[in-house]
Amino acid sequence: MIDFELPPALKMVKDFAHGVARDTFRPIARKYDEEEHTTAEEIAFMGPIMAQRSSERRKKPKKDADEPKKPRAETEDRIGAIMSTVVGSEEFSWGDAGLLLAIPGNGLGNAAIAAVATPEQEERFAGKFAAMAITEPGSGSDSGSISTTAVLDGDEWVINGEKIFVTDGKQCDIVVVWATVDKSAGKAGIKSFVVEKDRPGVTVTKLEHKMGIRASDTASIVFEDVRIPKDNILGSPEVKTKTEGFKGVMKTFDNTRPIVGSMALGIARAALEFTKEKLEEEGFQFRYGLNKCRLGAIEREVLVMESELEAMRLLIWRAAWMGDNGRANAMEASMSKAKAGRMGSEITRRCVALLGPMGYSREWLVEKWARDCKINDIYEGTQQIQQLVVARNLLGYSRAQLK
Amino acid sequence: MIDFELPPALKMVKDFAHGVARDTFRPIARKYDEEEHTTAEEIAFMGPIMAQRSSERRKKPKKDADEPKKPRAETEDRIGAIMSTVVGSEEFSWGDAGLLLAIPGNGLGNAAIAAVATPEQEERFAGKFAAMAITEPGSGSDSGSISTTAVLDGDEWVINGEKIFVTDGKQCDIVVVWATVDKSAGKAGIKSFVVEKDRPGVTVTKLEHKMGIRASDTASIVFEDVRIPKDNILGSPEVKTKTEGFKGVMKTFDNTRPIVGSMALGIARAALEFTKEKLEEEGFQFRYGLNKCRLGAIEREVLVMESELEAMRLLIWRAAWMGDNGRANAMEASMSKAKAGRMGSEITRRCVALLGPMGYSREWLVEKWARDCKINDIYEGTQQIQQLVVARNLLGYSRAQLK
Amino acid sequence: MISFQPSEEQGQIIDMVRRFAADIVRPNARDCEEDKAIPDDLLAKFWELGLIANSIPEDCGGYGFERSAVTGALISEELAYGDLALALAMLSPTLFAYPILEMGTEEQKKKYLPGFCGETFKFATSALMEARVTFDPTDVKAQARREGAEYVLNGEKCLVPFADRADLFLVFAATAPGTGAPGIEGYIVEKGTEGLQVGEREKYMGLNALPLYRVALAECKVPLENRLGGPGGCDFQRILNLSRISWTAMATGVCNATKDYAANYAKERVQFGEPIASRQAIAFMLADMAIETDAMRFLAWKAAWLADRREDCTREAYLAKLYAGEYAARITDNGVQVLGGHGYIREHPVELWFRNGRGIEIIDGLAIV
Amino acid sequence: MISFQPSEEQGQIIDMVRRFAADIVRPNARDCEEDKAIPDDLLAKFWELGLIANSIPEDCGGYGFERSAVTGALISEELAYGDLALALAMLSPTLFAYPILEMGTEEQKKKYLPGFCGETFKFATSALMEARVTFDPTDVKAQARREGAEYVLNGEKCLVPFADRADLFLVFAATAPGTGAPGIEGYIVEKGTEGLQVGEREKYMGLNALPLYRVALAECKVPLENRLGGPGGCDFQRILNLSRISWTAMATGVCNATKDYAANYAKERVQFGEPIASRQAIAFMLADMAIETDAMRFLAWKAAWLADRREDCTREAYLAKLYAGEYAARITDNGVQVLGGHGYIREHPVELWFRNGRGIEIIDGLAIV
Repeated sequence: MIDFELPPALKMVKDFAHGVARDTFRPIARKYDEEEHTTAEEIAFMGPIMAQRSSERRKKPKKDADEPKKPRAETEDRIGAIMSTVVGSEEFSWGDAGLLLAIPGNGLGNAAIAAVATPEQEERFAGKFAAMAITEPGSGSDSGSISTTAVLDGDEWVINGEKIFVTDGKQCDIVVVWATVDKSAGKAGIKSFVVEKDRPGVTVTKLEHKMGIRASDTASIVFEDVRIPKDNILGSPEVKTKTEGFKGVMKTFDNTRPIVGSMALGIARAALEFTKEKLEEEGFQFRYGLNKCRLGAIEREVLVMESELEAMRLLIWRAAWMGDNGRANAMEASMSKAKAGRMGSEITRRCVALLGPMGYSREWLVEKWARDCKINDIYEGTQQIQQLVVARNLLGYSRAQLK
Repeated sequence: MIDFELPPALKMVKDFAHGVARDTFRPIARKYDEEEHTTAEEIAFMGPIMAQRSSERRKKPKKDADEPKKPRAETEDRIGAIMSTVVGSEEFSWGDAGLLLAIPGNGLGNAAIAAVATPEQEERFAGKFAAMAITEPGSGSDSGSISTTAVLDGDEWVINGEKIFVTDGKQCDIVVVWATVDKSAGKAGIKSFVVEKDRPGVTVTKLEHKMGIRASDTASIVFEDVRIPKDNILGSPEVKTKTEGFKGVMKTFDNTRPIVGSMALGIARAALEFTKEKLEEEGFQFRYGLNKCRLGAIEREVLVMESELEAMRLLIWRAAWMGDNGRANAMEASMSKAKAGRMGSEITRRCVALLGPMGYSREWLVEKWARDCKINDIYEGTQQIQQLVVARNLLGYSRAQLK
Repeated sequence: MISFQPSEEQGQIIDMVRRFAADIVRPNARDCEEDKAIPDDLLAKFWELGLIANSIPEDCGGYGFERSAVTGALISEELAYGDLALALAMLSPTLFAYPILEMGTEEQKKKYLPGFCGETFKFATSALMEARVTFDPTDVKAQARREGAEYVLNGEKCLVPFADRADLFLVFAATAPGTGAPGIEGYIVEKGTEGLQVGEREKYMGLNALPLYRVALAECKVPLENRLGGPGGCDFQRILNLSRISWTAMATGVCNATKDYAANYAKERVQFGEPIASRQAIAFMLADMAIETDAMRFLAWKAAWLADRREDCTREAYLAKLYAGEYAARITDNGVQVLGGHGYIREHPVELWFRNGRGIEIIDGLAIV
Repeated sequence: MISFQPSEEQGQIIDMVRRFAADIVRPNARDCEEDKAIPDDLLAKFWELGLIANSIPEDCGGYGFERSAVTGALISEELAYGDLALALAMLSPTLFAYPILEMGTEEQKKKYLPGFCGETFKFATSALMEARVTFDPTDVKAQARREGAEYVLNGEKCLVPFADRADLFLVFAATAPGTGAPGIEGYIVEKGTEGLQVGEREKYMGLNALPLYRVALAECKVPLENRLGGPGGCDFQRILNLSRISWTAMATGVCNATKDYAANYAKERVQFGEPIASRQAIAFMLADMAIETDAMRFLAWKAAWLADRREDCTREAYLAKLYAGEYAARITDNGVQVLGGHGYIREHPVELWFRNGRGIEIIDGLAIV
């Protein structure tokens, strides 16, 4: 039944995350924005909490994503890991999105491992901070064109290549690396591998100076004849004729895209709440229900943004709910990120302008939120990539039919 | 020198057009919207005036469009036919765009003839109301794919094919028909021909029921073995290896697109002026210079629309000024139409909403202007076609490089 | 427990209304628009679905299922997917029946609701809007004053559906101007009451199938018991909220129809050797349509869900309609754009949806869940 | 006679400034931003162009060419094409010099203008903005009261460029609050005047190369003759208009730079086997950037042209800046978007232009034509 009430367990997640965001993240947000590439010791305590969470989650029986879709009326709604994560991420990002990304054990690599690892792998990599390495200097949106290689040599894979834009690449313990086992097989040859950072041949070559989310590092990593155990591969090593392997890898995105959306949501909400607060201090009101003839210019602007925030959240929740209930949600995940990425940028920029010189000043956090939020329209697939995914699904088009 | 003053001759054009728009067009605008497919006798007097105008223009020495571009400082500014037309069209459209299109002798075909006809042809077709027939049931934006044929048989061309969306197709005397003389030559084979409506084999098969500009008819015309004199072809009959012939035909658009833009401008200006007037009657003010904190919601909306109107006009004027001064202006013509087509729709729709139930009512003309204006974002190349032209020019890309 | 899944019962209703919209509503929409009239047999076919009687208690002659704003939103969307004007016409009896059902006194329910459970379409309506530029539904100029055992109504209303045929009118008027929503009450005016003057049929940009009238109230007297909710009055803000939810849901239907139609057209229309849907400019326009349509739907659901819980949803219903008004205008504009010249011709429904879509931001009332 | 063609002389100035922006401004922009400082030799190189002395009459030591707002807009755009912060820094002496030139008394001109015709960069500035959410330049809170032979200034200013090094300040204050533009006058305050307190350097989202300071005025006394324009005062609205024209022109430069950079990148960046510029989503974004940038430029020209004719251009300058603020934010956002992840990194200038672009809507003053 259509319902928008957070169940008690999720309320707890939300309250906990909000508390951390308010009491821990916000007070140090500016500091780590100014001191890029410094590890925030203040949030180290979150590592064990995150580890315990995911270990608890592991103990619960897992629903097989491939089980046949049940007819509508029979489906029992369940609230799972994705909904819990989007609710938490919104709150954490309300505090500081850069710090959220820097929470030990909360990397995108962890999400990838959680999504496709075997129980043995899950156990082995439990408690590790896992980054995700996909992008290469020559391949951005075109993940299928990567050139990092993995060659099986006896009982070990040998990894060679260069990855850029690795979020938490400096801070992490392990890296989930996308590499091809058979360049001639195209996308079908792409697999993901868990590489421990301390293996010989792994070098962090560069830390990016970024516009925002500066509390989290973004690294370039070179892999030079890095040898890892054979069973560090995630999923099957077999290269299938079609692109199933790659699709499996891409499937991670169906879960991470609503999460990125929720980060945009959390940042935009922070900006809008703060802006309203400051404007209310100046005597402005925000009234619901009036014809626009009777509204002030900025009152109306704020109301429109509130409606957009609600829209963002509902699209994100829908995608998360589908994912948790084992429904194919590639399209809906992209819809939520397309909307949230774009509107997050828009809302934060408008908030900067609404607060005038103070909005532009680094005395307040609004200008930072505008910088932080922009990344959500870019990483994990740009706005344009999300639109492609949505349009292809909508039209029933293949990649060849809609490039 | 950068200058925005209308020279006296253009002020006269403007004042004349505005007078006709106010005194003749506006009072009958609703009538011919309701009575679609009725010829507006009230504007018949405009025919001879238009004919005289273009005959006067013919007498003036023509500047050759192909003469080499002079260096910047040497160029002498001239105000020519295009600027005069865009200034006039804005005013006429302020009165009623449908009636403007229905002015005898003011068809797009007339513009095409004026652009490329020989002096002999100009003389022969002087005073005729010329429509333009390009689109076919299977070809909209893709003008290069038309299938109407022209075959030379002795001293005559034989035309066969079906054209749709012929503006003024019912009311006109002659039709400028795009047809191919050599299907295998692709675009290079496309030429335009002047077909007199009373030739045997010309049949108006259908009049469209349209959303707006209902004072002007839009017809389907079938050409069945229609024979016309050999010298009714516009331009050279030779099929060149490249697409020069087609480019010549397309060049007409460089002149007509700013004109379509000016029609959107005139309609949008009518809507905005009317809306301001009505809101002022209700006690609303529109003040220039205040921070948005101090503005009302609809006050700000109106100011933003005013800035857009100014932007539309300046882009149109620039394209017209370039055309009159013999500069290549395909990109700028498309820029002006892309902007005006889109913003015209946007402004008129907002005006409807600003006036509440009265804006939506057929008692006032605002709802009609919103219907009328939309066509300007579609005909003479849709928004998307304009964007393609702009982007290709900007990037230096061919049609193959940017589809 | 968060869920985006309609209940089994709602699923059945959706399926039924969807079929009805596809088989009956859509095929007749253009003719009704051009004829500026809806044949009675269409209304009768809708009546056979029993959707309104469903929500009316058994002791008032109905089937006694619980009325739900969420279910109402689902029905509104599916009907409007067929056609907005017909959806408004078919649901118009609820303009009178639902406020009575929710807020009427026992006497009012007993007296009026059985009329909505009969075999034939019941013409009943409400009058909220007024023909002025700055009209705001919480600031109506129509006034009601008490005079002895009667209320005396004065004012001018517009956009009153079926005023020519309605037996019952629910007229909204203020006891004093400028008191906002709390000062506005509903008054039941029966056909033929002195001072109730049905004026000319109105002409709008769209919605021409729906007969909309001006209605004047000139010293129109009704007994005290004709005030909606009796001495306690009604919760006008809630009526407005329920109306905004319905409008948002209907906007969703219009937008969804536009998206589907434009997407199918774009896949079939070949230009430059390929379907236009294979061009990013067109494909991304369609993607945006899908995104905004879904968002609009969920905003309606969220507000409706709050309304069903009897929580205040003034903010949510207002924001939903704000969103719907803006995006419905954009989406129906893009529907025409995708079809190009063909979209501008009255042959394709996008032309009609463009005109209908522009009413959504402007109009309040005219529908209720 | 309508023309979009700069004069021959303007063409030469454009060429010169364009070369300067390409050779000197752009290559140093990122370093200045990161170092939060502009080396004096850059300012010196700008000074050698003689652009400011050009406009100053010969009897005040300048070259005596006519000052024109149109020419000023052309210069503003070309410099900002190089970098906005450096453009603002280099042109900052005009914040003081141009109002004196236009509205100063003969004594003020004779006293102050020769200082702008020397061999070295003249540090002079103006103080208009104030650090509040609702700041409006026609509603400044800083006040001036007359006390005998002096004006006494009180208030707090922000965004004062080079306040640390400026010899001369033009401070805008109201004689009474709430009197709008007509009640605001400019006061010349020399460095070292008692009560003129240069506060902390400010930190903003962008424009970090430009040293911006808080400046407080605490019972700061200046002689009567230090009021801009003397007893008649100044035309503050015109100063504001000239500032808005300059901002719009500078926004045009930033947008044009973004468009060019993004277009070149898009042609070189290959994804899925083709340059991303060959995709409509990217190509059309670039087309829109070009359209809006050109529109912005012409809005600046139109207002400047009116200003040069001494016609009231309050409306045109306001609308131009309104347009520039909105579209500069959108275009610089899209500049980052075209570059994707690379646009988010401080290596590419679009990252900087994104941050600078967000100041345009907010800031008034800080530049003048």
